[in-house]
Amino acid sequence: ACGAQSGANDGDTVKVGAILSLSGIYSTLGPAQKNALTMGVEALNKTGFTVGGRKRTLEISYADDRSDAATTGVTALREMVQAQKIPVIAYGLGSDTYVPQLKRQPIPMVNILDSSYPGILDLSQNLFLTRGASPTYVPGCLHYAKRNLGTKSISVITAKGEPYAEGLTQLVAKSAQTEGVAIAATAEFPLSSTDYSNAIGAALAAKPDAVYLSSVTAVILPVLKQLRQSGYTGPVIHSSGVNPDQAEAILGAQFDSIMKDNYDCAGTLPTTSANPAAKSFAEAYQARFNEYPQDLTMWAHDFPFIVAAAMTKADSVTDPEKIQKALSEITVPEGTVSGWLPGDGGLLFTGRNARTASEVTAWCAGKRTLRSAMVFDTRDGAVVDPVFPEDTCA
Amino acid sequence: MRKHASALGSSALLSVLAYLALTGLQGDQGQVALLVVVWTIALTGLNVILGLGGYPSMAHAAFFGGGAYLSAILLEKGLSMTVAAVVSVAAIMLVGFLVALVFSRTRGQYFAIGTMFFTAVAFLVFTNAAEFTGGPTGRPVDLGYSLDATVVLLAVSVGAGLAVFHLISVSRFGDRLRAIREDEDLAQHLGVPTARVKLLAVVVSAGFAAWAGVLFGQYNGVIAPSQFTFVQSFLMFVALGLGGAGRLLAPVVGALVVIGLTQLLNLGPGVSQIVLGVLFIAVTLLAPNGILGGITALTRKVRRKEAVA
Amino acid sequence: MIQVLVNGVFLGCLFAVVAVGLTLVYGVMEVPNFAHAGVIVLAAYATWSASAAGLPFALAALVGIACGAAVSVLTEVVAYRWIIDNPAAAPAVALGLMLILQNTALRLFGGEGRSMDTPYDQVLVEFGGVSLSGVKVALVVLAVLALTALHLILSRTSLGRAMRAVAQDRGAAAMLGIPMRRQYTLAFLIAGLLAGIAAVAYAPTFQVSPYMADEVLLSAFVVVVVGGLGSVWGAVAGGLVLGVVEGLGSAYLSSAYQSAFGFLLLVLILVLKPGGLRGATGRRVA
Amino acid sequence: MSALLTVDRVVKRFGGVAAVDGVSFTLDAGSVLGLIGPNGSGKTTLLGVLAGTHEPTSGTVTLDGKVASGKGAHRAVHAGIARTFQTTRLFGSWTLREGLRLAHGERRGRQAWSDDRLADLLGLDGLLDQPCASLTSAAQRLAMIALALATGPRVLLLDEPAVGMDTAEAAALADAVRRAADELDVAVVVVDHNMQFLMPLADTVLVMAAGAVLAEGTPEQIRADEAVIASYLGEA
Amino acid sequence: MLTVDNLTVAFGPTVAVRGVSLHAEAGAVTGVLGANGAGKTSTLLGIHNQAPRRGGRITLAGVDVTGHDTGALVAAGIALCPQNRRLFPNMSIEDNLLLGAYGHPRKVRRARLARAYDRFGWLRDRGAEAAGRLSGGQQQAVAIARALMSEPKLVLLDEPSSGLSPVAVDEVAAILADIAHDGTAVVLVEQNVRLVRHLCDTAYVLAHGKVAASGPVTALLRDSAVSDAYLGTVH
Ligand SMILES: Nc1ncnc2c1ncn2[C@@H]1O[C@H](COP(=O)(O)OP(=O)(O)OP(=O)(O)O)[C@@H](O)[C@H]1O
Ligand SMILES: Nc1ncnc2c1ncn2[C@@H]1O[C@H](COP(=O)(O)OP(=O)(O)OP(=O)(O)O)[C@@H](O)[C@H]1O
Ligand SMILES: CC(C)C[C@H](N)C(=O)O
Ligand SMILES: [Mg+2]
Ligand SMILES: [Mg+2]
Repeated sequence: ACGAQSGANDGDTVKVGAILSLSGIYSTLGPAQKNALTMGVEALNKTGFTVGGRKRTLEISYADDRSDAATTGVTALREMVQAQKIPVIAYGLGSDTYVPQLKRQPIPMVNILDSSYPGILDLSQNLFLTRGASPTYVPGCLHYAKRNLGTKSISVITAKGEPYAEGLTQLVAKSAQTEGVAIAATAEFPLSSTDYSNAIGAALAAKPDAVYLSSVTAVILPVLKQLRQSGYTGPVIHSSGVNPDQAEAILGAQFDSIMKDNYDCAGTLPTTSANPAAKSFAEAYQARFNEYPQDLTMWAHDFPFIVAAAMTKADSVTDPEKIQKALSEITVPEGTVSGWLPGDGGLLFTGRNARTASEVTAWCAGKRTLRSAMVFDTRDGAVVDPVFPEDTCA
Repeated sequence: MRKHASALGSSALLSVLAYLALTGLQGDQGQVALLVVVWTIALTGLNVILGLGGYPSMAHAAFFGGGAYLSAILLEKGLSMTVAAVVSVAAIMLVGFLVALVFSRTRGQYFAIGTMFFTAVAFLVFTNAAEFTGGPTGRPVDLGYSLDATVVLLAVSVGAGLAVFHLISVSRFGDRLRAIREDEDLAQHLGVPTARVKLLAVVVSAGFAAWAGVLFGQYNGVIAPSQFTFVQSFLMFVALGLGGAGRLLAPVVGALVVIGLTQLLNLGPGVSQIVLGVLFIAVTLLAPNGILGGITALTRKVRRKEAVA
Repeated sequence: MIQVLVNGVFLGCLFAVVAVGLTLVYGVMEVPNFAHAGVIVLAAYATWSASAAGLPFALAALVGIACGAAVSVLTEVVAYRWIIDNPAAAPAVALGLMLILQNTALRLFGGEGRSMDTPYDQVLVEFGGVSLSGVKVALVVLAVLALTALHLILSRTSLGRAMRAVAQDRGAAAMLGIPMRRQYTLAFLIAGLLAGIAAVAYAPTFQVSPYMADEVLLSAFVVVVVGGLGSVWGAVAGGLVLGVVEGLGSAYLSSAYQSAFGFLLLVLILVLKPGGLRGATGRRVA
Repeated sequence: MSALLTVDRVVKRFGGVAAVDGVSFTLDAGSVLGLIGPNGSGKTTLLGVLAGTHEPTSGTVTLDGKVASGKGAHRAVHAGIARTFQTTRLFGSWTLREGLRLAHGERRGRQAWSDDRLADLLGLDGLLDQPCASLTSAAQRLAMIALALATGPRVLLLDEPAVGMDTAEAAALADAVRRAADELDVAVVVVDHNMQFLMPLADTVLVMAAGAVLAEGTPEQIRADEAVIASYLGEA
Repeated sequence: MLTVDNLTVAFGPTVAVRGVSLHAEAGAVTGVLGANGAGKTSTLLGIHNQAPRRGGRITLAGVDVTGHDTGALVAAGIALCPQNRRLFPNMSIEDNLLLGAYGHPRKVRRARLARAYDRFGWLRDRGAEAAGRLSGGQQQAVAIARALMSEPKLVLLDEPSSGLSPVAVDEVAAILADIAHDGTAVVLVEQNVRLVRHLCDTAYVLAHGKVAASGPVTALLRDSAVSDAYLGTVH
């Protein structure tokens, strides 16, 4: 049924897809990505891009996977591929569930979010990842905890069955060993639960110096709240990329006291970045959406530029195969803000993975903001070149 | 005789329609076609225990999911598709047997809630036994047959399922089930071995659901726990009721209405669901015996009026 | 061990409050009231909004409870009332209502969880080595008060007797001159108040979200069956048993399968007593 | 020839109370036993034990030398014991003919009257194709008997079949029951408080009081029994 | 006490009662007889506003109560003892009885309960038992007792003797005679002609939803045309 694609992108406007988690448990992620994509498209279309001698503008067709890629996401993918004949798609979660459909009808899919471990790139040749996966930033958590917080033992609480969470927990165990931090206890709670007292009880019973919460923002903040309610006041570390707006929305009026002594290791934030492009993007984003931009907004913002570069290189706006091949060949495009660490020959993707630097951020008590606590890169599971910026909270 | 002919004829016709829909529709519409077909097969099984027997089984989504997961796992383990399918369906029928055994002495809402909770537990297993099921985000399913063969199987199963239902319905087994629905104690005192009949009905319905699950997994290529929640059981139950439980074509009508509405209403998050809720209530209030029951009543009324005029 | 038991009791109280609302409505109308989840959700959001608008917590809680009662009564007036003579239609209507209520909340407040703040958020009650957060203590206290009051109403007053009568045989109750409509409305009113109390009591620990009541509702249905449909004391006893069983199971065996332990309990009870712990006592055949 | 039905020291307790407390009797094919006794004396419960509705606490019921008690109602029906209920019980939305088809299906090859003959003898002509719920209360009681007879019973247990019937209707019913006993060789146990109906019909009468047998004999003997008059029949 | 004027009751297409008029005096037992399906039950239900009334007027002690809902009728003093008892099987016998006096003050309810126990002594020990556990005849007795709990001005009894042993029928007859003596109007629907003869002064014979004959009981029962045609009495 596939064959040559026609009908979709023969005009001057090129349509590509984005399947995002606009609602459901990952809805702390999707809407921000959509915002950033919108900004990216606008920025790109100011000048446009040229393919086949014609000037083109980009348009994105959005779909909500309702945080349920296997059901809603796959349906959206089919609709885009089969009915709308879209040649390339940006997406967040659910890589493995898209694989059967990719086998039946291959198109390049660019992931702008999923850093879970083990990584998604082995699943299919059609997948690209625009960020450093969790192995590039989890070691920073332990390194920072040991060095700056004096943590000798840590308890880990995991959202069972949530792939990102389970990957994080494995990585924490590895890095803890590397750094010489003891795992005091590991506890799990089922993803659907609302009462975490068992997991919290088990984690605290081991009297750890710090607690690591494994999972995404919407899942771990309620745990954090119950953790504080049960009397724990020590440091809390995670890799969820929570921003102050979300903290306030999810934690309620006491968010500041709950977020005190919170540390987050993840991709670099545009707000704390030294990169001027990122900084001005952060300001524009904040001004426009009245919202604190997370790390993932930068990758979303850059997606339109990546697509444009690939289409230009492929000299096609319709052929998925050519576009996919071109993706592996493009260098870091002009106008992007993520601060990519280019590979050999300045290529954006090395092994279909584009890399960025990582960062530990800390909550500024009473300030409703985050500060950069450590910027670093990782090699072979260990932190390299850590930089400790001055404390901007004070 | 004429009754058999029309029932079997319409079953065959529906197979053809199913084939045309599955091959002709793409994307969102294709997904609707797939789900309607799969639900029709599953609901035909539910129509045995619920429609004929009056037992509100809420275990259907669990059987459905069980068939899908089990066949996917067996296929991955290297079994041939045919073997994987047969073993899965048989195993789920066995599970159905056990479920029926446990709840065989409960009635009405007790049975409903018991089986509903069974589905909730099945969901926990689908979610938590991640090494087999892929966990909460689901797992891909390899194609056992070709896609074309799967489509043919789906289409054939629709008609064959309905034909089987028709034969059950006119058999003594059907009579016994209907008697149980009307008054189980009385049925027992007229010699109906109610426990055995119910057991058989649950097993048959589980078989249908499991087979539907196998085909769904094959065609969809991915399965996830969210597709097999107790709310799905509940939706299936409602679909059959909206169609007109106990009637041959209730599964088709119910699947069309519920799937059609849930998939095609696209009014933004929340709003579609609200409209869906309103529609459920409206249909229930307007046609208390289901849409088919309502149509029957309506045509009878019209005929009577014509006769008078 | 004791800590786990105490947690189980907390869960049990929550289940009981929700289950009693279900059993009451079931008793009177034979409706498996899935919409109860929606009522809890809206009550919780009402409290949250009132609180966000600056009302002191106690007042906000009252607003929430009142909202629960109002929504519950509304479901009876606009929907359930019309299917009184057709209990088979109840599940479809219940599902419809649940979709409407939950998604109204989704529409109005979005899908992310919200946090409810209380004055006793940071309170930690400790006795004999067991510690329980203030919010949980508050829930237990509220549950005990509400259920005791309800018990007194149902068992000691003619109103309660009439409600039970309507529950058993509407026609016969009507013949005795018991006003039906009022009993239905009353049952939904009480159920709504209980839903409101449940919402206010547990939202501070958990999150306020459109799906906050799904799992609790499922457990509450199990409680209703364990305790015997239509039996208030059964629901209380069943709630506590279920809470403790699930609490123990999830603490010592597997937290992921928490509700599965409830299922085992359910299976056990239904196999031994198909009518529940306190099932119908009348004859089936006479 | 040994009796068709033998009831041997049957006891049925509910909680602590013995509703049936050691009842024994035998019954031959083709004969009609009248079972009477004050309200609450255990008649319905006894029928329930015979029909497999209740499991006896102790004692046995044998049919043709085979133990028939304690195996559940459907096994009793398959063995040839059918009952009716004190309060009417029918498949309300079914027609009587549909009900009869079901019952015939469970007959296990024993002989029974055809639908038309049943309707004719029980005075249900013309009602076979009406929904049972729309029948008058007397017709419903008769329909219940028709269903029981359609299972081809060898023992038929009737619980107050003549309730709500006037004298003529009751007499017609008695006639039909008699024919069943004579033509089909069915043994009948009939409970009723209507003496005008019961006494002419019964070959023997068994009187229960407080779960036990108070007296047994021909209708004439029972009518004259002082104890029965005092506790049950009254002065009339 | 009660005057029914031209009452018509229909269930959809089935017209069960076609213009029945009858009158019941305080202090007397008024019989209503008729073959099965004659419309006796429907008449009582029509009076009690429990069946769809198509026409007619109902007056209680001179007050027009046509169309009043059952609650109001009960409050006005009409009690019904329905065919088939309609007890609440899972509630205690005591609760069943107390419900008969719904709407009366607590003290009154308790006093009436004591009275019911006086009438049916064997009930007293079993008050806490579930009503559904009683035998059929015992339940009938409870149903009668429940109807009397409100000490009604008018009580409608639908075949109260059904399922009662002959001795128990005599007891009930004595009770009915008693309350009639105390000034209650009793309407008695019966198949048991003996009971009617014993208790009633006047009676109505219904056939096909209409009053086929009425008058003093002795005269009615003596008239063999009436008896044969409508009451199926065998002489
Ligand atoms: N399921 C039960 N649970 C408890 N007690 C019961 C049950 N069934 C019957 N009984 C009791 O057993 C006794 C006998 O009841 P049964 O119905 O057999 O009497 P009966 O002789 O048929 O009376 P009637 O003439 O009034 O129908 C009664 O006291 C009754 O309360
Ligand atoms: N709810 C109903 N729906 C339809 N028809 C009914 C209903 N109730 C009664 N009927 C019909 O109305 C007619 C009169 O019935 P009713 O019960 O009043 O008679 P009855 O004199 O009380 O008879 P019985 O002696 O059997 O109690 C009958 O033909 C009956 O079938
Ligand atoms: C209203 C009813 C549901 C009350 C319940 N039957 C009880 O146990 O008191
Ligand atoms: Mg009896
Ligand atoms: Mg009547």
